Amino acid sequence: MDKLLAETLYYEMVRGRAFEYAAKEHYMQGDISGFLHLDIGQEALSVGAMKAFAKGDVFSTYREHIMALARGITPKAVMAELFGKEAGVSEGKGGSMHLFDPSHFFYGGDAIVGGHLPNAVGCAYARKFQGEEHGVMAVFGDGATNGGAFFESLNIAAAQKLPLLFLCENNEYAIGTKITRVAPFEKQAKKAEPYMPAIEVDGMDVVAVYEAVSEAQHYLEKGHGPIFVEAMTCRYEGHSMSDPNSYRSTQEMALCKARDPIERMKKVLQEQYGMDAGAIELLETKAQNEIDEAVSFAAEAEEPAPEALMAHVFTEGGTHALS
Amino acid sequence: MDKLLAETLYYEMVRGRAFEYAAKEHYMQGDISGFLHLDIGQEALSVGAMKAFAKGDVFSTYREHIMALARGITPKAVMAELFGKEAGVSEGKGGSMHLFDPSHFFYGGDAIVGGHLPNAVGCAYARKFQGEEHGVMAVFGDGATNGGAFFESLNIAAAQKLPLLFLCENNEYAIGTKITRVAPFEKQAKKAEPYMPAIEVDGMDVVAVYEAVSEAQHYLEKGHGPIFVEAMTCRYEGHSMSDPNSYRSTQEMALCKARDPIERMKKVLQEQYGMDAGAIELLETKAQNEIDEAVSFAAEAEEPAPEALMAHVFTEGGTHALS
Amino acid sequence: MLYREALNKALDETMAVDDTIVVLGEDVGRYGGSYRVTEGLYAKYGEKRLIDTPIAELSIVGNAVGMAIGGLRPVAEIMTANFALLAFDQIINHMSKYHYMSAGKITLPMVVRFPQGVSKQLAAQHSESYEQMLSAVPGLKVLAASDVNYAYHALKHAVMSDDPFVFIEHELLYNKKGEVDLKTPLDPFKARIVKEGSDVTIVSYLKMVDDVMAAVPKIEEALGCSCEVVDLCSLNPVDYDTLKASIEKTSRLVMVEEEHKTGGYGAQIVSWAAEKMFYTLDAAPLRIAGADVPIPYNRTLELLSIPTPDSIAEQIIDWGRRNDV
Amino acid sequence: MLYREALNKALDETMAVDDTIVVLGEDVGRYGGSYRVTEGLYAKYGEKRLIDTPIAELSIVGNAVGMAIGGLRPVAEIMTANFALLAFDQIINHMSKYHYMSAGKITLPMVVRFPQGVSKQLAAQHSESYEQMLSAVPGLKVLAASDVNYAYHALKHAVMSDDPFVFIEHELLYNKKGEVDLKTPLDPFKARIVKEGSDVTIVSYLKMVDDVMAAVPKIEEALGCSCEVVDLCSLNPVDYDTLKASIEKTSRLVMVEEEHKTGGYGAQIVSWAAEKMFYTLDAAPLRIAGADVPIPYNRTLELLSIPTPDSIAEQIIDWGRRNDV
Ligand SMILES: Cc1ncc(C[n+]2csc(CCOP(=O)(O)OP(=O)(O)O)c2C)c(N)n1
Ligand SMILES: Cc1ncc(C[n+]2csc(CCOP(=O)(O)OP(=O)(O)O)c2C)c(N)n1
Ligand SMILES: [Mg+2]
Ligand SMILES: [Mg+2]
Repeated sequence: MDKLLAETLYYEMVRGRAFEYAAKEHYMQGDISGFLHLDIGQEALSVGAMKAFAKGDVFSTYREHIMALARGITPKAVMAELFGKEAGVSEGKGGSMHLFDPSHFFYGGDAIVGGHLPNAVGCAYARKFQGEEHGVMAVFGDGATNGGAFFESLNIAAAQKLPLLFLCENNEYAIGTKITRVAPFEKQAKKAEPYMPAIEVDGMDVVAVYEAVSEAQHYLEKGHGPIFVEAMTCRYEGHSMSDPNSYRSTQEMALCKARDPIERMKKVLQEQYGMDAGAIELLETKAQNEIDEAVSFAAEAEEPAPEALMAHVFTEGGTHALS
Repeated sequence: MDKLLAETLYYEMVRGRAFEYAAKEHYMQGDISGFLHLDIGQEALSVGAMKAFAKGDVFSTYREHIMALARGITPKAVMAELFGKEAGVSEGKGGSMHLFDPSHFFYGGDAIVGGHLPNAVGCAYARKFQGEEHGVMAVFGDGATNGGAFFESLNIAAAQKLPLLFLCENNEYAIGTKITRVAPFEKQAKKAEPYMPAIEVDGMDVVAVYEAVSEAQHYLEKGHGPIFVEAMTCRYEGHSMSDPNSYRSTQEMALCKARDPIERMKKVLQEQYGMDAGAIELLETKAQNEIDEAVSFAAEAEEPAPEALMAHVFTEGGTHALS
Repeated sequence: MLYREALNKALDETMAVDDTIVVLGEDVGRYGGSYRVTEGLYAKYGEKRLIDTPIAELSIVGNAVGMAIGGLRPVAEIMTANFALLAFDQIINHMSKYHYMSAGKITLPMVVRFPQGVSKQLAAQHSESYEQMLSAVPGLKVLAASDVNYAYHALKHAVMSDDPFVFIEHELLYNKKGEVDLKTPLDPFKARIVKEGSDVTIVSYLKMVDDVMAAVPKIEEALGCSCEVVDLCSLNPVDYDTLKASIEKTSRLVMVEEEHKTGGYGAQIVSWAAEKMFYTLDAAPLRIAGADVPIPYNRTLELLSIPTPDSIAEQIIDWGRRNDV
Repeated sequence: MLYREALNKALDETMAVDDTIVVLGEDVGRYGGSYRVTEGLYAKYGEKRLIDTPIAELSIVGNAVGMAIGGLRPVAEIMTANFALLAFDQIINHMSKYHYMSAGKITLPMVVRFPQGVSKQLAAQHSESYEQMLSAVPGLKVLAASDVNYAYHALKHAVMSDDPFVFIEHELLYNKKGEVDLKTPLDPFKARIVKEGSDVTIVSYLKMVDDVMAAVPKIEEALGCSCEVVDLCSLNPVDYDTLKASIEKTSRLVMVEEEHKTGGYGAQIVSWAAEKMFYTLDAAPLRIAGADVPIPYNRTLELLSIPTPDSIAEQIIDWGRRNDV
């Protein structure tokens, strides 16, 4: 990995975490409402995967802020969305759980656990149909791997040999329920065994995630069909702002934080790429500034006009002329 | 296997087939309507499984006449149901696809492909809860193994170690669609691999089916959790009476019929149990007579009264007194 | 031409000119569709565009949503309305909402088609109607094809539109005969005056339109009145203008539908009329609908559970006598 | 006592006396339920009776159906109404029909509970209401708990009944305070007169009851009239007797609901009144309901999408002025 990329990965993680802390703060201040799911602790996964899969389409969940940023959507557009403003990426209509931007091949932002997986399958079908080789990535949690939509998707993607990367963010919990209490084993890649190859990766190591997802994308490009990547990770906060996170012990949390992806990558930058503390701090400051600007932007941005209520139920006109 | 059991298996298969031919005839005559799914060709599976699993609960599909009979529901009650009569096992309200009789631990008769599987899981939970050891069997086709309900059931049954036997009747087709066109492999037991052990059996051999299901039930009784049995079989008729069956070649049908389960068991009776042609014919005649009587009974039975329309939407009273 | 042939023609003609249109569903390809609506299309357009799916309705609709996101124009077939329940999450939480939630960034040019209703003794799990549920979902356009010409034009419109459509057919209409008028354009959102009349407006849709028409001579004779029969065609949006004009003429409204009466679709029409046309109505409106029971298998009971030409005539005549029609 | 505590108490008391009652759902056990309705029950009844399920709503309801077949009395919790769509096949094709299809041989003593409605900025996939869909399904009894006392008694009834119930809660009611009257028995199928009045009958249910009550003083002052406020409580079956008596007294009907207006539940009530009480009504009925849009995230838009005390008052006053109330 070249230095620029390594720096970028670090930068995106730091910026992502800064974004999340800012969102948390402004949620507590009442500027943001609804369900806010923070990705703190999972930055390596979100950033590594998005950067590696830059060319393909991505379908994700409600815990998608950092992915949207790593995808190239501006912090301003994302923060403004959380603030419910017109300048938000979904014009204030979607909020935190529904960030969409087809110009960045980023499709949500789905708040139905597993609900976006059949959509990703369909999009992969479209890409294969179009001869587009980069394929599609679907990101989902361990909790999603128990639902019908997930299994149907594995089966269909395999039967039709679709270019689809299943990326399981296994943080071991679905809200307060530990995965091993509701599934017969810990690693959910096992569920994909009958259908496709799987790669297991440490989700707290951004370089490893980047490499695993890159490898998986090459596999897709070869036309062999779908592939599964499972990354073990850990969220530092409660499930959403309304979850007290009381089901995990202090010890469990400490173990988890000892694997911190940002600290780890910082070390890599220092030890492997010879960056000094000053250079790293510069990156951190830049990231924080970007987020501060995003917050100011979001705070000052306009509310949508009341007429926005009735807009976008349907397309204008709605009818496609046949050539 | 003792001779009595072997004879019983043969008898049930012959009686089952006779039932199906009678149903077909009376469908063509207009006495039976709706969707009629015949089980001809698959008798070994239906009979072998039901006889082996006599003590447990069974959840099945719309192709369940022979199972209902092998379970002990009378041909009269089943035929009357097909004729839509009040004396039918579901009083004419369910029809061919909805045979229910809790007194025989037989619960349908479900016409939503895969829809009964979560029900079977729930019932297995109840049995485990009650300390009832015989467990539950869910019967389903190859087509059902692509649906979310099936996968969720595998996962839950395994996570909760439920006494549930998944019996897949793989006749290779879901209406006109060959299983290998919509799933990535031919044997669907592969889908259960991450969750539970599987037994593969020749579904055209009633003795083998009986033994496999018996073995599976012993496994359940030991409390190890669920088990999967897959039986390759073949239906001789179209999917239902409205399916012309044009997607299978004459050659494919001939190969299939060469494995006829009844002919095969007849040979076993003759060669292994020393039964002569006369004794076998006696069984056959008895079976046919039973069916003829069932048809006469059904034909003469009463239509439900018009008041039946509004009955059974809810229970009478509907409230359970707390002790 | 038969109704199913008109649907087939609509698919064929649109697929011929736009090769991003794909059809997916159970047995829609090689088999030609369980009601033969897609017959011949597999041979013509191949398996890339006529996609035989596994029995996984959630995925059928969910994949169609994803195909539309990816730039295709999918037409998804669900074999029977009851099975569409398995796809309600995708229809309601995804198909109907992505355009709005994304403030128009995601567009879903797609159609979900299915037959519904009471056919003949298919029993409770194969006989239902879900227009009341689906017409209540903002973001979906819901059409119900009662006749051959409408089926052709409306399906073509739905396939060519950039909005998500639910296109409802009826199991007993597939072999209905009729003409397709290729020359006269048809607005699929406009209600159809099936028969003009001056004294009673009878509103209906889908298969019940024929049953109403079969009942009308008897009604007109018994009450000495003239009935106007309106086929809604589009269940959402509703062509209230046509309804209004008709009720202004007749001052009387009867709504006939096959669904269970409680919570059935017709309640929306009658409640609209009560709210907006109250002072125009000369008589209490009448709603004729199915019984509030799961559909029984037995034929006699089955026919008792839904309106028939006879029961429609009987109820309207009785109502007419009680209300000075 | 809080609304959620009343629900908890109902579960606790029934579970204490009948050990075939089990509760299943996502996070209902160790976690105590995402709205804390099942708090404390896991410690008391253990993991056999408080079952934490995977995120698989189809199975949650489907398993409950099977448990009921197997002799248990399951109470299934769905975390939010929108996710119930994933279980519509089990609710509608199975739970509502097995008793009928088996001619009474299968009995399903079970409850499916969930919160619904617009809370605060949860956006389109977490803010919907499905009573209109579920009340239209024969074979289900559908209750909607608007207050603490009703919540307690009605849930107890549902758990103890041998019929399948859908029990609807509202996200904004969980912390509502109220008294539980343990001495007075309560018929869960009887509508509740929340406030007596003589000039206008305002019918509502669930959270809108409170919003209507908040609007009433303003309405009464502006129109100089007296409003009777009726909480339906049971959405299917409906207590038409109580409605009839009230409308006979007031001659005027307003229906208020949170759902999207098109196809919303209230259409059933208004259309019933139009059909059965037409000659008693002195004015066109009024239906106040949500906008026909997916629920937007932005708070201002969100509040524009549903009735609020202010908009209810405004619409009723405007209607009253136009209709000589
Ligand atoms: C179908 C559905 N059921 C339930 C929920 C409520 N819910 C939201 S997130 C969540 C947990 C998901 O866990 P997981 O998939 O592991 O993702 P994570 O939150 O850990 O990233 C649940 C139960 C939902 N949004 N959708
Ligand atoms: C959910 C659902 N989708 C579609 C159907 C229509 N359908 C009935 S049977 C069938 C094929 C089932 O095939 P399989 O499971 O292999 O069983 P078989 O008929 O071969 O015994 C289909 C598609 C249905 N009944 N339910
Ligand atoms: Mg998780
Ligand atoms: Mg099959």
